[in-house]
Amino acid sequence: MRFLLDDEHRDFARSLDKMLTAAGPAKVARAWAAGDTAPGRAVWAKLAEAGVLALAVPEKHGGLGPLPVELAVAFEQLGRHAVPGPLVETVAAAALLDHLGDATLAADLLPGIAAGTTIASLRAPDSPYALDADAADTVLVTEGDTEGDTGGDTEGATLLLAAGAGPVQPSSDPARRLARPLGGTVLAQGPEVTAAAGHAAEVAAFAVAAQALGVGRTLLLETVEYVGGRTQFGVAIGTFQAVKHRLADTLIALEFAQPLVHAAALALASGDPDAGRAVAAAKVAACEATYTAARTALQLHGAVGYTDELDLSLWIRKARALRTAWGTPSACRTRVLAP
Amino acid sequence: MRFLLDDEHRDFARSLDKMLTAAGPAKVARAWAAGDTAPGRAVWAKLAEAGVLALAVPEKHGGLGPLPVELAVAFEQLGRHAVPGPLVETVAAAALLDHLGDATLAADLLPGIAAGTTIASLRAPDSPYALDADAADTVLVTEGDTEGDTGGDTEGATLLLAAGAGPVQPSSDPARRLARPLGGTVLAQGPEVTAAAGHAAEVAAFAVAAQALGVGRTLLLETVEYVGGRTQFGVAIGTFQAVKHRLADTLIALEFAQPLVHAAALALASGDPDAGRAVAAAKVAACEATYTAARTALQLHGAVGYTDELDLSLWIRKARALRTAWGTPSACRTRVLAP
Amino acid sequence: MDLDFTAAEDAFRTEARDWLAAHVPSAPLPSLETAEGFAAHREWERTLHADRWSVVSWPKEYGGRGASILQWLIFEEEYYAAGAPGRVSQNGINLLAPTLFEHADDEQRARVLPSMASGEVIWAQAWSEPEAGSDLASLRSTAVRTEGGWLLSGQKTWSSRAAFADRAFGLFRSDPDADRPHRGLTYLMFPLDAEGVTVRPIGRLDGKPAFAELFLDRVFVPDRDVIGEPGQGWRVAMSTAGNERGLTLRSPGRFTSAAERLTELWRSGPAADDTADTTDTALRDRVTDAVIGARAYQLFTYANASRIAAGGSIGAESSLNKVYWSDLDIALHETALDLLGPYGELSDEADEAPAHGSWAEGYTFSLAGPIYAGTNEIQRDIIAERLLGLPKGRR
Amino acid sequence: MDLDFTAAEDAFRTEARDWLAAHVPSAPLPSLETAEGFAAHREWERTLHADRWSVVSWPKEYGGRGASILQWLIFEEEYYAAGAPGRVSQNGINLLAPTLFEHADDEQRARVLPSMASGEVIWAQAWSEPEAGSDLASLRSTAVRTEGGWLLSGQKTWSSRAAFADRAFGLFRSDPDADRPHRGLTYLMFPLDAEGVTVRPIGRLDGKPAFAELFLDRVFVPDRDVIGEPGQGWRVAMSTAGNERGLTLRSPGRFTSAAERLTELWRSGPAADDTADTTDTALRDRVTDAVIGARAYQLFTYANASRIAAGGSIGAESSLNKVYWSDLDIALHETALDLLGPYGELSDEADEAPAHGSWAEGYTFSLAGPIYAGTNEIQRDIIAERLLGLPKGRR
Repeated sequence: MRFLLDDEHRDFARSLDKMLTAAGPAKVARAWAAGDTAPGRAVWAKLAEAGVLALAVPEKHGGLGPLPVELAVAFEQLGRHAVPGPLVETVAAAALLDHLGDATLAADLLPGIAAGTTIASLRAPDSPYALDADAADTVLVTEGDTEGDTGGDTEGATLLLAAGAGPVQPSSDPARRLARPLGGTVLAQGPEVTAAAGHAAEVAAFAVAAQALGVGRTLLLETVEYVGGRTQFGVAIGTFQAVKHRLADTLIALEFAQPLVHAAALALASGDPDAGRAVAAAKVAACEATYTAARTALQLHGAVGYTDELDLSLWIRKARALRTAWGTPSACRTRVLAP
Repeated sequence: MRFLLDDEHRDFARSLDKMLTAAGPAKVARAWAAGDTAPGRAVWAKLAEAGVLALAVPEKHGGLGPLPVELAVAFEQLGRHAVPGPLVETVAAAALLDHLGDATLAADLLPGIAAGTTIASLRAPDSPYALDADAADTVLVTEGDTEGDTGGDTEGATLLLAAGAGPVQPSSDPARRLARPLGGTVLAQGPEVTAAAGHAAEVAAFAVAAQALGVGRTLLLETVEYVGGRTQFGVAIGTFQAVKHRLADTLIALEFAQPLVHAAALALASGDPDAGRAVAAAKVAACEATYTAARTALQLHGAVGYTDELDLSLWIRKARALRTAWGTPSACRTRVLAP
Repeated sequence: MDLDFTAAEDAFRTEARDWLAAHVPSAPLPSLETAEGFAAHREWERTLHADRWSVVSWPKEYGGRGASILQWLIFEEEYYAAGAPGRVSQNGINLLAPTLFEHADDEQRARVLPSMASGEVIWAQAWSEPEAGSDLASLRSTAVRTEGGWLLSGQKTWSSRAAFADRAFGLFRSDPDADRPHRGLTYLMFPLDAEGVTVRPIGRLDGKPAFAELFLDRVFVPDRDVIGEPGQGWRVAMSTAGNERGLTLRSPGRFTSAAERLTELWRSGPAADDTADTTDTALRDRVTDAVIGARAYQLFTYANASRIAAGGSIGAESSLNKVYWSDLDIALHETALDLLGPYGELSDEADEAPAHGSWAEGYTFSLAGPIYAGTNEIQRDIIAERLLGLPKGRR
Repeated sequence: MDLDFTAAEDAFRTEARDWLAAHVPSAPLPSLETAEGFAAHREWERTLHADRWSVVSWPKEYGGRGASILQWLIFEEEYYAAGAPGRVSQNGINLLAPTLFEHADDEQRARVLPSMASGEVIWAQAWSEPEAGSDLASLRSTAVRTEGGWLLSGQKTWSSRAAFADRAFGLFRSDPDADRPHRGLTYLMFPLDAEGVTVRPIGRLDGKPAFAELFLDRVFVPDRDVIGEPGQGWRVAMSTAGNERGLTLRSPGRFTSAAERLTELWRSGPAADDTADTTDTALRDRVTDAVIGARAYQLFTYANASRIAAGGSIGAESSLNKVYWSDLDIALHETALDLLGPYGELSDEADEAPAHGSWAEGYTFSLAGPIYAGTNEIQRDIIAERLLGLPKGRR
């Protein structure tokens, strides 16, 4: 056993970090929020170049994957830099198409996803909305029995290609644009769609967990830096024990969520039938830790943290949205102890 | 509206406080725990003299009550001083007999309760044990439908006088001695027993809430005193912000539970049909606040708080036991929002 | 000891309820943190004022009803239960007016209070400065003596409502040589449209300009707009600070009404195409705790009101209130968002946001609670030191 | 990156599991905090030792198996899963032995370690003093030079296991004139039955004498029982302190096994005459959080073990462990007591206590977690200052 990231993983993380830092992610996210997706698409292209989007696509369709550990590394960086766009959904769509086993469909859509030329969105089973459906090139929807754990005696689910999206419903995270997919043509139907949808939901929840961890890391780092500089009553507020302990608790929560995310990656990589449980545990731990980090960041920044002018607000608001995306805390906890 | 204790209430509290302080309550509780109930019975007699036991008994049976506000005042003092014995159960038994309306039974048992010559116990509907059943003169048990809210089409419950008690099962609070009531003769049967048992359980839960608040107050006061004197790293540990904030949170929890207990008293006094809800809210708030106070007291006293030599351990351990006695937090919360 | 209202109080409640039923707009007004919503809310203040409901606890001569504390609590309960609009005048009514009643002279009261009651003049507070958040004593903005008044210079920030308000009030350093930092401050009122004032709106978390930075460059304020004695501003302001933390800013009606709406949400589910999962007792317990918490806050306030009516007063106890309601408010709204499931992510501006976005906007609003009016960290220090008597430390 | 065990590790696991299945007593031993239980647990140590299971990670020459960290973790997982008895030797094995391996000479190791491994000598720790709890640098007990050794005087307290143990180890002030309080301390081992030693057992919350006060009056200790250099005791002890907080004292197997028993309790209900309320999702969520927490702790430890195996080391990170496992342990046992309903009130000595009182005793034990080995308040200070780099303050 060597339950540590390898050197190549760390190099990959560093190169993504460098690339995304250079891209000025806060500006990209603000543009995306305002409906200007061009800077976001440029980042998307760079991510594709770095191989991020190929990680969920098998080699025979132009990808490198599926490589869940590498996905965890990448999505943590995407969270650290608050990169906008339906990244989770695109990766989940790829997982769905790969798992479905319909060669024509896969050949149609997967190469574009791997190359970064197809931005996809996918509606989560528990939501009426598909993330950034207005900006996506391909919007997929599953309907019917999408839970994936009801056994064989079912008609199964239907996979649809949406004809478009309804008006954008702004999220409390401005860089997330929600919309109802419209109409659609049937792409596939049957129990295999149920299974593929279930697998896609697991991959999505897993990617959200990794992304959330990255969001939490940035929130913690920025807050530690802030309290070291901000003075009140003549001293840096970082010397107050109440401030220290709150930040210590935030670090603890993130540090112990991290290995759950890595273990979920390994479970997905090995096709472990209990992967869903591992993903659910990682999702709830990572998202709760990150929400704690957001509350801490907000409280310790004080009023300045409560403004949208501070770029940190992008991370604060994303923490809340990710907490419920692709599995509420309650749904995840239910999954962990499900028989 | 004057939602404040009257001067007479405060005088009553002060005189009980004085009397119980003089009785050396920790010694009494330790003797009770060791099976020596004589000092406890002596305190019981003094409480009767002060009118405490008459508060639950109507005038026609030698009592002064029922007077729930005065009961709240008295039980808060009983908790402050960790007085041992089935005080809650005796008051609940009185409420049951009063509510039942069986004149013979009431005339048989209530005058002795009011006078302090009859120590009673009563088994809670959700427990196999009756508190201090081995030390009680009269042990009552209800069986069958004791929930009190199932409407009229029921055979109702049975009220039994137990023939004795099984071997004492020590509680984690050593001053509480639990035992299964043995056998018994039927005293009454029918829907009116159901109603009386339901009322008794409300009164018991209410008395526990008031008692818990008193336990919590002592825990907080003793801990504040301790951290003001104990030094580490060259300063009183009460100057550490982490210590201050934990104690501040404890005070907040107790201060906001207090008016819920008083409101529950008023609801019981006026025969409000929603009294059960008010009692449940008070019980959960008071008991959770007090359990928080116990955890705080233990942590801030450090190792010395973890010893049974320190009298404070009597309060620390009682806080845990009261939390589940006569209604777990979960049961109370269910009751608050029940249709 | 009782919780009984008098017949007169019941009648007052009925009158308030009936008036509100007849006048509260059937569709919610636009957010008061927008230009359009600000104007609509100002108009609502005028409507309230026309029937003497804008400042019920004030003396009749200033537009009030001379209501007792208990009547004020009753009015607030009815106000929130009716789903009436937020109060755009609240900075003036809750923060400035109590100071005027305690420290101003008759001329000032007669001049300032009526237009505040009618909504004609909306007030913004100007407490904080970039380097002085919770540590108000370190204020740097100055008031320099000039003929017939003072010249104000410096920068204020987190000035709530200032993006659209008419006037503001705050503390300025009038004696830079005072021996201690909280001496030598003067409490002044000033117009936001005066020469030398620049207002830069600041967006809060959801982008709405709920507050502003004020840049002041030798802004003239006449002597008549000083409240209390020059140099005594700290003492004058403290009565206002207590008010902000304590009774008036967060009336219990706000939370009991929100807890009732939360219970309703839990029973009915978030949207027409969804159903509530009332078998989730974990969520149910959080709803219950909000209900219990709101009731506890209401009862605690009744007890305080009784204490005041009996001649007592509320001091550092207001810090208990502040921490309690701000934590309760967040828990309550977090629970609501969790009950809303995927709809809980929607911004309050989304067409499909449940309850016209009120849970989303209420959540954003609640997050500021533990920060403003003295952070909850400061409040816990105050509770520990002043109520529990723990020794002061360097924190 | 992987979570795979080698065939050799799997074989080691199987061997441990089989041995435990054959040897773990079918009925639990009496509490090790009683005289009877102490003797029974000492006997169990002898049984473990006979087949080299008492100190698997030690070199073979001292009675171990030279097991890797990962093998040790595997053994611990199997040990707790088998419901094997608590380790009465743990103070010696976890706290003293690592210090001996790092700082003692060969003679000391050869003399001390074998009898520790066999349970022949049970060790108590003697860190704290009445005025020095978390603030170890303020120790006052003295070691005064005498011919051929030292004379120990003073008072130690919270000495766990000392009521029944044979020997103890701790720090003593050998140079009262040292320039800083944590200098001038010496690390010594001493017998508890020596002349001049008085042991006064102290009952913990449940009354059991889990620790003792030690009164020392000129207790002679020969030079050979000094570990490391005289005056260097603080530095010598710190390696032990890290161990206590970190990897060894609370092995993940303890929590994964407890979480499994908790899940079983939740599924099956507390007693034969009762049934579990598996529809209470609030309780279910707490069970789930314990399961997730135990798994996270296990994985975090695997990562640390991998780091160490790769040549890294664990420093202030052990404070993360300490806070996490101690909070987890309390939450886990509180949940168990709540699942037990009315049976949750029973003392572990009650005949009718579920699971032979193990939940009740485990709860009492868990409450000490945030206090000993450096309170969690201190640990959070360490995390903030050493891991996050926040400025030191006066706290």
